[in-house]
Amino acid sequence: MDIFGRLTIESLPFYSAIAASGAAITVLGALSVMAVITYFGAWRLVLFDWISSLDHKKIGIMYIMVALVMLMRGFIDAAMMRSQQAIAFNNDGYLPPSHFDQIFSSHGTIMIFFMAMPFLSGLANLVMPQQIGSRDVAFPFMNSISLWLTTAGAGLVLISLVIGKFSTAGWTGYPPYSESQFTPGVGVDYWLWAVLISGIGTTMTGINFLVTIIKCRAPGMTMFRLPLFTWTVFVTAILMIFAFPALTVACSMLFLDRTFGFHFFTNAMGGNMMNYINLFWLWGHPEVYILILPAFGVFSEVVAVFSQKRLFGYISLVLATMAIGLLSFTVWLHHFFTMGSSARVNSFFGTMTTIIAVPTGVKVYDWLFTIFRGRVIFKPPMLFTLGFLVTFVIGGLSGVLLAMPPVDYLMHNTTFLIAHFHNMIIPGVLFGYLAGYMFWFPKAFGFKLNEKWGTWSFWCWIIGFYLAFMPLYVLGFLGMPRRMEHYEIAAWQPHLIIAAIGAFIIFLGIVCLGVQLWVSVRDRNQLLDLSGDPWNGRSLEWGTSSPAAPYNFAVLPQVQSIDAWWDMKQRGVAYQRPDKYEPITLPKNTFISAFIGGAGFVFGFAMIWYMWWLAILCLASIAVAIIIRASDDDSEYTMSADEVKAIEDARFAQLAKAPKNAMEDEPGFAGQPVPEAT
Amino acid sequence: MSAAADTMGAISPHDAEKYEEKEFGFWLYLMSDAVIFSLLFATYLVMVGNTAGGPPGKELFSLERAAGETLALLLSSTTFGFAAVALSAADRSKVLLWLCITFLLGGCFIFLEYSEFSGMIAQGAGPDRSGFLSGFFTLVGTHGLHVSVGLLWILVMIGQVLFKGLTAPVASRLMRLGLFWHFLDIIWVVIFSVVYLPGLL
Amino acid sequence: METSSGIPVERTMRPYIIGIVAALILTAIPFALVFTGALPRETTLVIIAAFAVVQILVHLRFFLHIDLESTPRENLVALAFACVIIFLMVGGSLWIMFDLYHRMMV
Amino acid sequence: MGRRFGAESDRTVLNREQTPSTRNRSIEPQGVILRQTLAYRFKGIASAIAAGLLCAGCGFMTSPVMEPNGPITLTERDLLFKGVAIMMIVIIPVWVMAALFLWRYRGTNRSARYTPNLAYYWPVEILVWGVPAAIIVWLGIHLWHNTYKLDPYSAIDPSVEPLKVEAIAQDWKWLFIYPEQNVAAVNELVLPVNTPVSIEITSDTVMNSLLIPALAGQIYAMAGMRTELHLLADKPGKFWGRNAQFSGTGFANQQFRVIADSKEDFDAWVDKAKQSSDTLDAATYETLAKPSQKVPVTYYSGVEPDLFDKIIAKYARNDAELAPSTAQAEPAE
Repeated sequence: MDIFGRLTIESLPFYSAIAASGAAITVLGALSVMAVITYFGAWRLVLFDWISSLDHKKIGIMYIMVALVMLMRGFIDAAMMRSQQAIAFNNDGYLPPSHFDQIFSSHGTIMIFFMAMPFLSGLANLVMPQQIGSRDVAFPFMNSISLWLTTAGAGLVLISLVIGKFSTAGWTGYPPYSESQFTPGVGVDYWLWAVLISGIGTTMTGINFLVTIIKCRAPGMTMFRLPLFTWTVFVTAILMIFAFPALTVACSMLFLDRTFGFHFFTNAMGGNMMNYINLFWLWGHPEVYILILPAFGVFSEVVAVFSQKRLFGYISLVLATMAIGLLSFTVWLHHFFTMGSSARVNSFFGTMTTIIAVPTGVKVYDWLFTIFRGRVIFKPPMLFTLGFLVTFVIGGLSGVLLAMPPVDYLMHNTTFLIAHFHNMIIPGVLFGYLAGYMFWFPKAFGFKLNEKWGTWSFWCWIIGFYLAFMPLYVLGFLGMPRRMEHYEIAAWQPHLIIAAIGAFIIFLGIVCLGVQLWVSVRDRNQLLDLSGDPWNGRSLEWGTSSPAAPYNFAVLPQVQSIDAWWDMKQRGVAYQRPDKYEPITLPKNTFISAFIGGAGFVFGFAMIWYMWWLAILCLASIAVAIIIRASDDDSEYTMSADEVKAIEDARFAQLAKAPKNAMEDEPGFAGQPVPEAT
Repeated sequence: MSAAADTMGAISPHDAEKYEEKEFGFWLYLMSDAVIFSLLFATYLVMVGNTAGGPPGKELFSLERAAGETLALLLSSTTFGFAAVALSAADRSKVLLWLCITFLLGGCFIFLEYSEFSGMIAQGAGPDRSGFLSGFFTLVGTHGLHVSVGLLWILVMIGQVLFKGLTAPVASRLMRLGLFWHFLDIIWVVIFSVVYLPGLL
Repeated sequence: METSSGIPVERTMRPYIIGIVAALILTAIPFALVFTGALPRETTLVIIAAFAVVQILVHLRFFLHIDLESTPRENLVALAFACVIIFLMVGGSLWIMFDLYHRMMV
Repeated sequence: MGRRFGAESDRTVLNREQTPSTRNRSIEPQGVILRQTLAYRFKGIASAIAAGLLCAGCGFMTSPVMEPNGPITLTERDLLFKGVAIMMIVIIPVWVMAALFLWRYRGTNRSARYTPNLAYYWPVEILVWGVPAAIIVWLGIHLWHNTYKLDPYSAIDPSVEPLKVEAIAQDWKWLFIYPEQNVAAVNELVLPVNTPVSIEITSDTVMNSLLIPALAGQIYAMAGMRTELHLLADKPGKFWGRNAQFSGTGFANQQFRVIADSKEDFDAWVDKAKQSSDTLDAATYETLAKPSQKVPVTYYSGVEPDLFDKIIAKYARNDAELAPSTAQAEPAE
């Protein structure tokens, strides 16, 4: 058997200028990152402090770095599609169909699997353990494996730019088109293995978060004193555990079809393509709730802190989140009303879909009533939340319309549907994560992000969104389908030109984000968060230092009410120092998890290119690594009491220099909680 | 405290909590695996009629071999139970004995399944012959794969018990292996009740 | 597996003996029905299904030691939720797929 | 912003009801700037939406969905408008409340009431759960009723014998067979006005979706399966239909012409098709089925009998489907 399988020199992207430049950018990007690390002589730091770290905070930060890199890559795909469609009236534009199809497939796959999923895993990793008063997640080693498997999946998508092509079957990969009969190349295999490998990582993340929230809460932190963000991560973890197996089953069957000639979804020989669509969306709908729920959690935290009020209707919000947790498994057929199900089946799933809109409606009103009688401070996280509140309801409207089968018959697969789910994902998911990014950035790095550029970024994002996607709603009425690289109907072009302008403004929004990061790192000494509580926060994560100590809390906090940190400030027990520190056991750093991730990447690459010997070698090495780790019983070290004391002393010295309250300079500031005992 | 606790030394509350978390985490993994198998069953039921001119289940399955496989897996589940009994009695040699017997029974199950698969493929009724056969091979094959991983895990545990003795981490891993092994036997009950018996009616 | 403290609590032979005997009986009867073909097809299928469910409960009770008192509460909740989700997924999938079969393949 | 605002003692105690503190006066210049930014902010959002919708208006009227040629799309469009109207009950209050609360309760407006611990008020809970639930019940009734009425499989007018058309999706073109008239056409669908049409659809390649926005909603075309679509053109006109489900490199070109005209013109068209020299027998069908794009409209005078069923039988799943003739002998379910 050829040692390189089906990998040949033709797999390199020299067939077109655009493909070659895409490959060049990817390779240069990777090399420049390595050059920067070498320039700063930071290889020891990167390898021994970050890549081998099992600290949930560092893993969270690395997840968000993956997400932001992939956001840029995914946006380049979007910009290419918008510009192609803007000029493609009666001409073929600058992208041939074979390339355009790769771009819309990689855009969808990257944005869902390698931008949104890592972003929410990163935020949850960074914040949730601190919010529940825990020292770490339940399974730090598995947490690191999840990170590196997700990174391996992202790596496969990026490598597909340089070696071979990516899938042209869309981010859903519907058969029979994605079968080897119609797409014989490596494209769909790249998509399959990127999704399968990162899917395994996500299932493990779900198990990790669920066990952490149930088993590792601080004393007194009952389930109904959890901050809302932790509740949404709790339900998201449940959805991850029970939904991702459906994706694993669907993709594994498609892999068996393509590679070993099975007949699950083929046209002939007894295949049933409809079963793939059923299995895919069995995962697909819970997946979109996995994406949106953590964003709802961020909005709940941000709205309460920047309205300087308790969150309104906490119980309603928790019940609504749990209701979505269950109902999200009962609606998946609304993704294929048009396949031909009977009226009884279509109307059942249509009705269930309208029912699931109720909890989300309740949440929007609860956030509005949190603003009611508050003192609103318009910081960038709050701006993103307000932009979300105003814009998301349009997406909710189009969602409920599409929930009605007869309307879906008309609007399915058109740009109306594209506008609907982008209306859910950009103002909903992405604004939520950007708000979380700017809200918890000080907690991760110790200094705040520049607010002027944050505000500019928000305005570019929201105006860009409206200009880019409102025309698409209109195009849906004009009957324009999705995934069209050229068209002959003149009435469509004006709207597509506006959409391209909107995409450019969104590009400016991304530039503002980059400038904001650059400016903030440059002026970090003016933006320092010395107290660990830069926003006069309410939940427990604001009780740790910024950046938080490896063990988060030297002494586990005794929680007595909801909004635990606000309550501790109110009771005057906020920054108390214990008389004696205890030694703390923490997980040791290890390279095994990074090795498993790397081996997963090479295994995926080998399976794609049918290098069977390499695939078997990788599997064996992963098995050996797991057995070695499973037999190693002393994977923890104990930080001595005086080491803890040294870290805490430094923290309290920094605290002494901090202003009474970081928000007191704000014009809208409504005062700090002061002990009632006076 | 049972005799087992003494040989493992005092369990600190931190460690006890950790093993509880590990067991609950493994239980959640089993739930997600149950979802995978349930969807494989649903796919099998959808595909069972799609023989595409190829041989249906009736011609391919053999009741005797299915009975043999069921017996092997059922007995191995029981012998693993006896290993757990020996573990709680902290009797190392008995634990090793029963683990080996469980391994042999599991191996016998895998051998029977391997011969069944190779027989069918030799007959030209491989997974690439029809949708029904793809569904059958994937469902029963995935279960077979899980049993093989379980056998490898048993070997690793035999090694750990030999070299480390019945320490708390080893005992905790044995407990999780027990969960996994019994779970696989439950899946096999559903497999013969959905695939073999209705197929041979 | 009541390992609330990480140490295996008492394990006796009794539950395993009861379990194996019950399981053997609950397996032998359906196999015999299929072997002899004594009963009509439909009743045999119903019996196979019923015995399978009973045997699963036997396995859960005697081999996995799942019972309402000693098993940690979250294990039970997770198991119940998994059953609901599997019912929704498998039941929904079969309903959809056979409805589609009658709509377009017959 | 280095200047400190208000003396230390000024700090009001939060948990007691907020008295209008002296802070307000000392930051007056700041308040003005803030009011301007707020005004600017709302102008920004308003201008973006207006720009989006304004230019939308010009293309709006010629859209097949807004100006349908058939009762099916008309009913589906009206259901959409009904849905929008119903949902406005929930959505307009969100915009109004958002604007109102942001303006009234902005941090610098000290005259507004400030109740930091307001976290539960049962009338709001009832309203917030009840009103959406009521709307959903109302929407659910509409949905249920219309889904049964607009089921693509249900005949528009059972008393009238519909015109039978068989649509076959191929790699990047559509083939329409008129079994009763024994003619076929590629990339052109001609329909008599005011006559119910029953289209049976299958695919000879990947999954496609037959969408004619002006006449009816879409339905998938899948190999080895037969789906149905019932529609009716109540006004003569020329419009387009296409495949809406991505099917490969030629997907963008998979558009066909739809002509609805009077009964006489339809018969004239059938006669014109009958004069065509080629007939659609198995061989010509095989060459036609090969991947091709932008295929010009071609007519076929004769069509091989049961060609549609033979195409489906190519992808038979089990013995029942293998021999189509025996399949028809079975009583239709």
